[in-house]
Amino acid sequence: MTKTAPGIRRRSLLAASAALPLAAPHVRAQPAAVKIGIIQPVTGALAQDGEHGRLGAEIAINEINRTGGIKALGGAQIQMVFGDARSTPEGGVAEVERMQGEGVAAIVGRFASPICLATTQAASRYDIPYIVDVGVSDQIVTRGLKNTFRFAPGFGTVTRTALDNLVAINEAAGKPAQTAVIVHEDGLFGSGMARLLNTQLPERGFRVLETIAHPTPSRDMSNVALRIRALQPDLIIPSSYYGEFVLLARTMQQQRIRPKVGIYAVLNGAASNFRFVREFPDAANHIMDCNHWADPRKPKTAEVRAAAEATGRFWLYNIPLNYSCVRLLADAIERAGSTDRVKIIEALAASTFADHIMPYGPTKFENGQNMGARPVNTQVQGGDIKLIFPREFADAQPVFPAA
Amino acid sequence: MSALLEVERVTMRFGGLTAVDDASMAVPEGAITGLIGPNGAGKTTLFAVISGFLAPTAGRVRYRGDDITDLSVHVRAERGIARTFQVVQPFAGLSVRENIAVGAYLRHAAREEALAAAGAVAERVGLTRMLDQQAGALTVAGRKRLELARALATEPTLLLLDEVLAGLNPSEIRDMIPVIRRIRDDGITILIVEHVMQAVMNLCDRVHVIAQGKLIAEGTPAEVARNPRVVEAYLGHGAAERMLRVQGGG
Amino acid sequence: MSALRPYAAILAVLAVLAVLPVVFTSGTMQNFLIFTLIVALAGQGWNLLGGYGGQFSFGHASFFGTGAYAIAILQERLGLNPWLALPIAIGLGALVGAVIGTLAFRARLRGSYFALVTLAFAEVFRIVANVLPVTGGAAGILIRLNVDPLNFQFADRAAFHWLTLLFLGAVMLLVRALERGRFGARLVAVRENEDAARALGVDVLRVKIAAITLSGAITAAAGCLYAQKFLYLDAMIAYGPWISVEALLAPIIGGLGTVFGPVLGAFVLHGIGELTKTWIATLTGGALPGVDLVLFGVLLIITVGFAPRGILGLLPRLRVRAA
Amino acid sequence: MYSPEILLTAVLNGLMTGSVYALIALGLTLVYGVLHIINFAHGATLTAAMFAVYVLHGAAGLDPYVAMIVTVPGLFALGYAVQRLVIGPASHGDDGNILLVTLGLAIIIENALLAWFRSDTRSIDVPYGFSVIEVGTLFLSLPRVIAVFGVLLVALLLWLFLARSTTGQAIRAVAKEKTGAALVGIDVGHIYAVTFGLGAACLAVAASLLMPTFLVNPRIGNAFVLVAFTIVVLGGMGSIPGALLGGLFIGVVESLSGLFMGESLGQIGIFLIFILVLLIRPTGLFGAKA
Repeated sequence: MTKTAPGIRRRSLLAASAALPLAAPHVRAQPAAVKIGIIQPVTGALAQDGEHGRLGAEIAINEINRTGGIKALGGAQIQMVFGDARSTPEGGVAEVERMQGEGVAAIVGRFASPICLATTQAASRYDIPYIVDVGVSDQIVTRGLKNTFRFAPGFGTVTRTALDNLVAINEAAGKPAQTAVIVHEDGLFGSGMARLLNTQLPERGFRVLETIAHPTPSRDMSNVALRIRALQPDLIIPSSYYGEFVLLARTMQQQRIRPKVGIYAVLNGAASNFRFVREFPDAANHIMDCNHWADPRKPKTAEVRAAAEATGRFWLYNIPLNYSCVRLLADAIERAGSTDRVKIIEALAASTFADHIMPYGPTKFENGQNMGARPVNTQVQGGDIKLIFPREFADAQPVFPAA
Repeated sequence: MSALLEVERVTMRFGGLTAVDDASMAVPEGAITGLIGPNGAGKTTLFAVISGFLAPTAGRVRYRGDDITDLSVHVRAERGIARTFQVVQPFAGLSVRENIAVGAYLRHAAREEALAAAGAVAERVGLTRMLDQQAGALTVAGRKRLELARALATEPTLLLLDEVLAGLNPSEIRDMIPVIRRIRDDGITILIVEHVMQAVMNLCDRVHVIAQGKLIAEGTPAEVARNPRVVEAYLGHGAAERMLRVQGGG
Repeated sequence: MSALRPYAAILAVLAVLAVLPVVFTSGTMQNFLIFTLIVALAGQGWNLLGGYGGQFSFGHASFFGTGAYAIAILQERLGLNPWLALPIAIGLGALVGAVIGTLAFRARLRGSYFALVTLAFAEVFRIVANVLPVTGGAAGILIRLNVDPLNFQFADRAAFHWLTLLFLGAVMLLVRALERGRFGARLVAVRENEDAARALGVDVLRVKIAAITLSGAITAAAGCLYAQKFLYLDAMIAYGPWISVEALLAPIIGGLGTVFGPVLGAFVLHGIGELTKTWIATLTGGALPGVDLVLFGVLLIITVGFAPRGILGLLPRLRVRAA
Repeated sequence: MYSPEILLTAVLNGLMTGSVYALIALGLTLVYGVLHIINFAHGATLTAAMFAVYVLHGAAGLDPYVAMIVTVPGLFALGYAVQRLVIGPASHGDDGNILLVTLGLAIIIENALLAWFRSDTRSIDVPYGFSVIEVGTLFLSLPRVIAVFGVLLVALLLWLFLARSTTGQAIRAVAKEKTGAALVGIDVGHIYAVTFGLGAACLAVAASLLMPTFLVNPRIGNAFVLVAFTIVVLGGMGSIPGALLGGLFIGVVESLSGLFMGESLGQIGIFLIFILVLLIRPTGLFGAKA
């Protein structure tokens, strides 16, 4: 690897630097646009996330271009090169190749599924800086790929925080919850989460009555509901994608099954999703989630949310996350003062960017992971999604027990 | 003449229907033996048992004295028993030469040898000119010859022919008969199931008659043709008497 | 020289395919070529059983996935060098083929029943691979990036192209040799008429099991190459229906039961597929998922209905050369 | 391990799911019984029917049950046309060809839906979607109880149609003896297409019965198609009572194995049953021998 990589780099950089002046010979007054690759899943099970991720990136790019572009490059505009993070490795790799062909300076992408591991590896062959908005697998930053950065908190961090927060909320309410049933989808995300929960819940004094796996997509949640009914847990901790969780919530509502204390989700596909809240307000009410969420106190948040909702879309966490990622990248390009990929990677690694809209504090990357990143707790309350914990960000009080 | 093939008390039942009932017969080496009978008499079933496509409900089949009842079809072919099909079964997608070669490969593993053998067999049955045609494009008569050629290519000791003349017109039958005779003359024992009577009379050294699942007569073609039970089986009840009366009267 | 003549056309096609990465140097194009060659190789495996043997499998993913998972697991979990893991993985593919073949053919499953049972086997593999820890379960298995020819990873894509082509070429030559020998003749006889073949001394069961075993090995090799090229597997990729469909489409569209069919089919399908996707993307300004597959489905029906010999059958001159 | 009440609920759930499976299998087995073909596009056709219900609900505000007025004739016509214009001409009556042609149709339908609707999972929300009927301490989902009766009604109508109507008699004649039927003047091509249309119409009903409680995405048919094949093989290819019994059986098996083994691994049970039945007793468990 060490022998061959520099060769590739030199060749690809030559190609990139040769292509840029050629691309814009007539606009001498204007500096060449900086191309940024945005890879999101806009087809497949995660298309909803992907579309909203793209929207977030677009809002950021528009804002940067409106306010003078990349100043260090003479006000260069940012140009988006969009790619679909397809559901096959060869599809993902093909998008990276296309991005390489287009000469992008960096890629911001959703880590849609473990398949993207192949995508980031492909990007690393060209030293393309790759900022991952979220990524459920911690493998993504443990492979020693220098080009890969994850802005959002990792899987382990989210789970740990979720449980710490749960303990705090539970204690504040006088410890009504002692037992839990874990419901998870049997893919990478749900299974990994269930494993972590199973080791960490007992450490924090909760008894796991049972762990119930289900496939995605699921056709029927009756059995899951029945088992929950038999077990009568205080808490249900679901880790499922949108469709299955909605089905479960509605089936439970139908079978009049309610956990004694509430539903406490971790990184759930639906619990922090306004679509669910709007479409099924009864089933959704009082469901808690520990998830990515924008910092409601930052003035910029409302601005971005307004811009997003003006397009007729729901306010999903993907929007602020990707908005922030693109802003982070633009900041790194400013500081690198160049579209040289290696310089951008160095700038990202040293980045202390604070002007994002997540509740994180300034960025600080260690082995590609943003160490300040953390999730927060939300709860559906009266048709809205409120931030309930930690207290310093909260805009509402938790309803706990929810029953 | 010793018997190359012996059928010992073979019975074949399908559910409640007895297609072959306690049939015994022998096929002497070096001769052409006929198995005849009216439609539905059970000759096709008996033929299937002999060739190994059906396992009999009871009874044994011996070949060169060995019990072969439980041997599968392809093992019988290796032992030297070949058969043709009444409804011709060419490998339609292959040329005539390749069709015959499939049989020839049984004794010749190498391509060149098998193809050469196929050519030689084709000559024996008069298919030389069609060697490179697609088998699917042959006429009915051509296909019948191809059936024969493929079976011959396995270099059998015993050749089982299933209505190899059925469906041919009289002139085609006239052309085919010497071909079959020549095969016998080359030392291959033949058992032929047939209902074209003219052919049986011409070809066979001995004939067995089956009716309603039972073997009812055996002898030279001339003997069998005179047997009242045979006449009756073919022409219906009372036919033999009427025939005798006519003969007596004339 | 004359002994080489039946192979000359194959060598010529291989030579053309070998030049491609020199002509087309873009990464996208080279990846496309490699992917297409892998599909063609999987198609060769399917074609041996389905094209020559007439046994239509809807579950070649069983072999593809076994090859892919085996090489990945041996390399990542047991630390075996991938070059050593390769023959083992191919062997396992053959074994899976032999087992499925023995079960299905002993039970005399033919036609639709055989197709369905192979599909069901592939689904069972997929579900099991999705929960077993050794396959990484739903997380899949990642082959670490470590560019070194000794590690089956090449800095230059052309090298991988040629390696894949080497496999494809070897299989094409093998298939041609089989086609011209006893096994090929018997296999085709079984396809055309089992009873007649049996009567001619062909052990039909053995021929079919041999064919599915070899078919499994070839398709497993395609799986190995896929795993090494894209370095990531999960149950849906390895055992999913997509590869079962790809493996049967290429030979059927190209020309069933011919050496060149799977190669031609793979290139035509994926060539048209890519062009359509690009065309739709420029037309509508966005990708339209699945349009290439809609086209594949249409081509499949047209081929089955009106060109049973595939594209090769429509090119009379080539057919004579290939015969 | 579970209380009898929960087991009973699981069995009832299984029977309710199984009844819809039975209906899907009914269409498949009917086509097999008459045309002797395995329609691989059955699952994709169901998906198309479900999307039709989804669109009619979303665009025209039609209740899923009311939508049958449109979808049942629509799918009948579609099935009729597809058999007449595509499967018949393209397959030349060859078993392998039919399988490939219907596979091609499945690929086309599934991916056309993917191109149109993208791969999002969708569901529709009807006011009674989560209504229940209380039976003692059990809460039975109203739409699923309706589904059971719907399936029984369709089975009864189908039986009456086959037994009493002229067309039904012609269908039975063709199923028994194609050549003979043709000789007495039955238009076999027409009867084939009618049967295929009936098979598709069964799917339209199934789609309407499913949608109030179910979700749809372009690949959802795959989940059903192997289940339906399993039922048809289990019940005996071409046997209508076999399909009904097999559907209920598979529904209960799935429900109980889901309860005990978990939903993920529970699926494997169906495939194993399928493989075993094919390997050991291809004539089916309940089916009369051919």
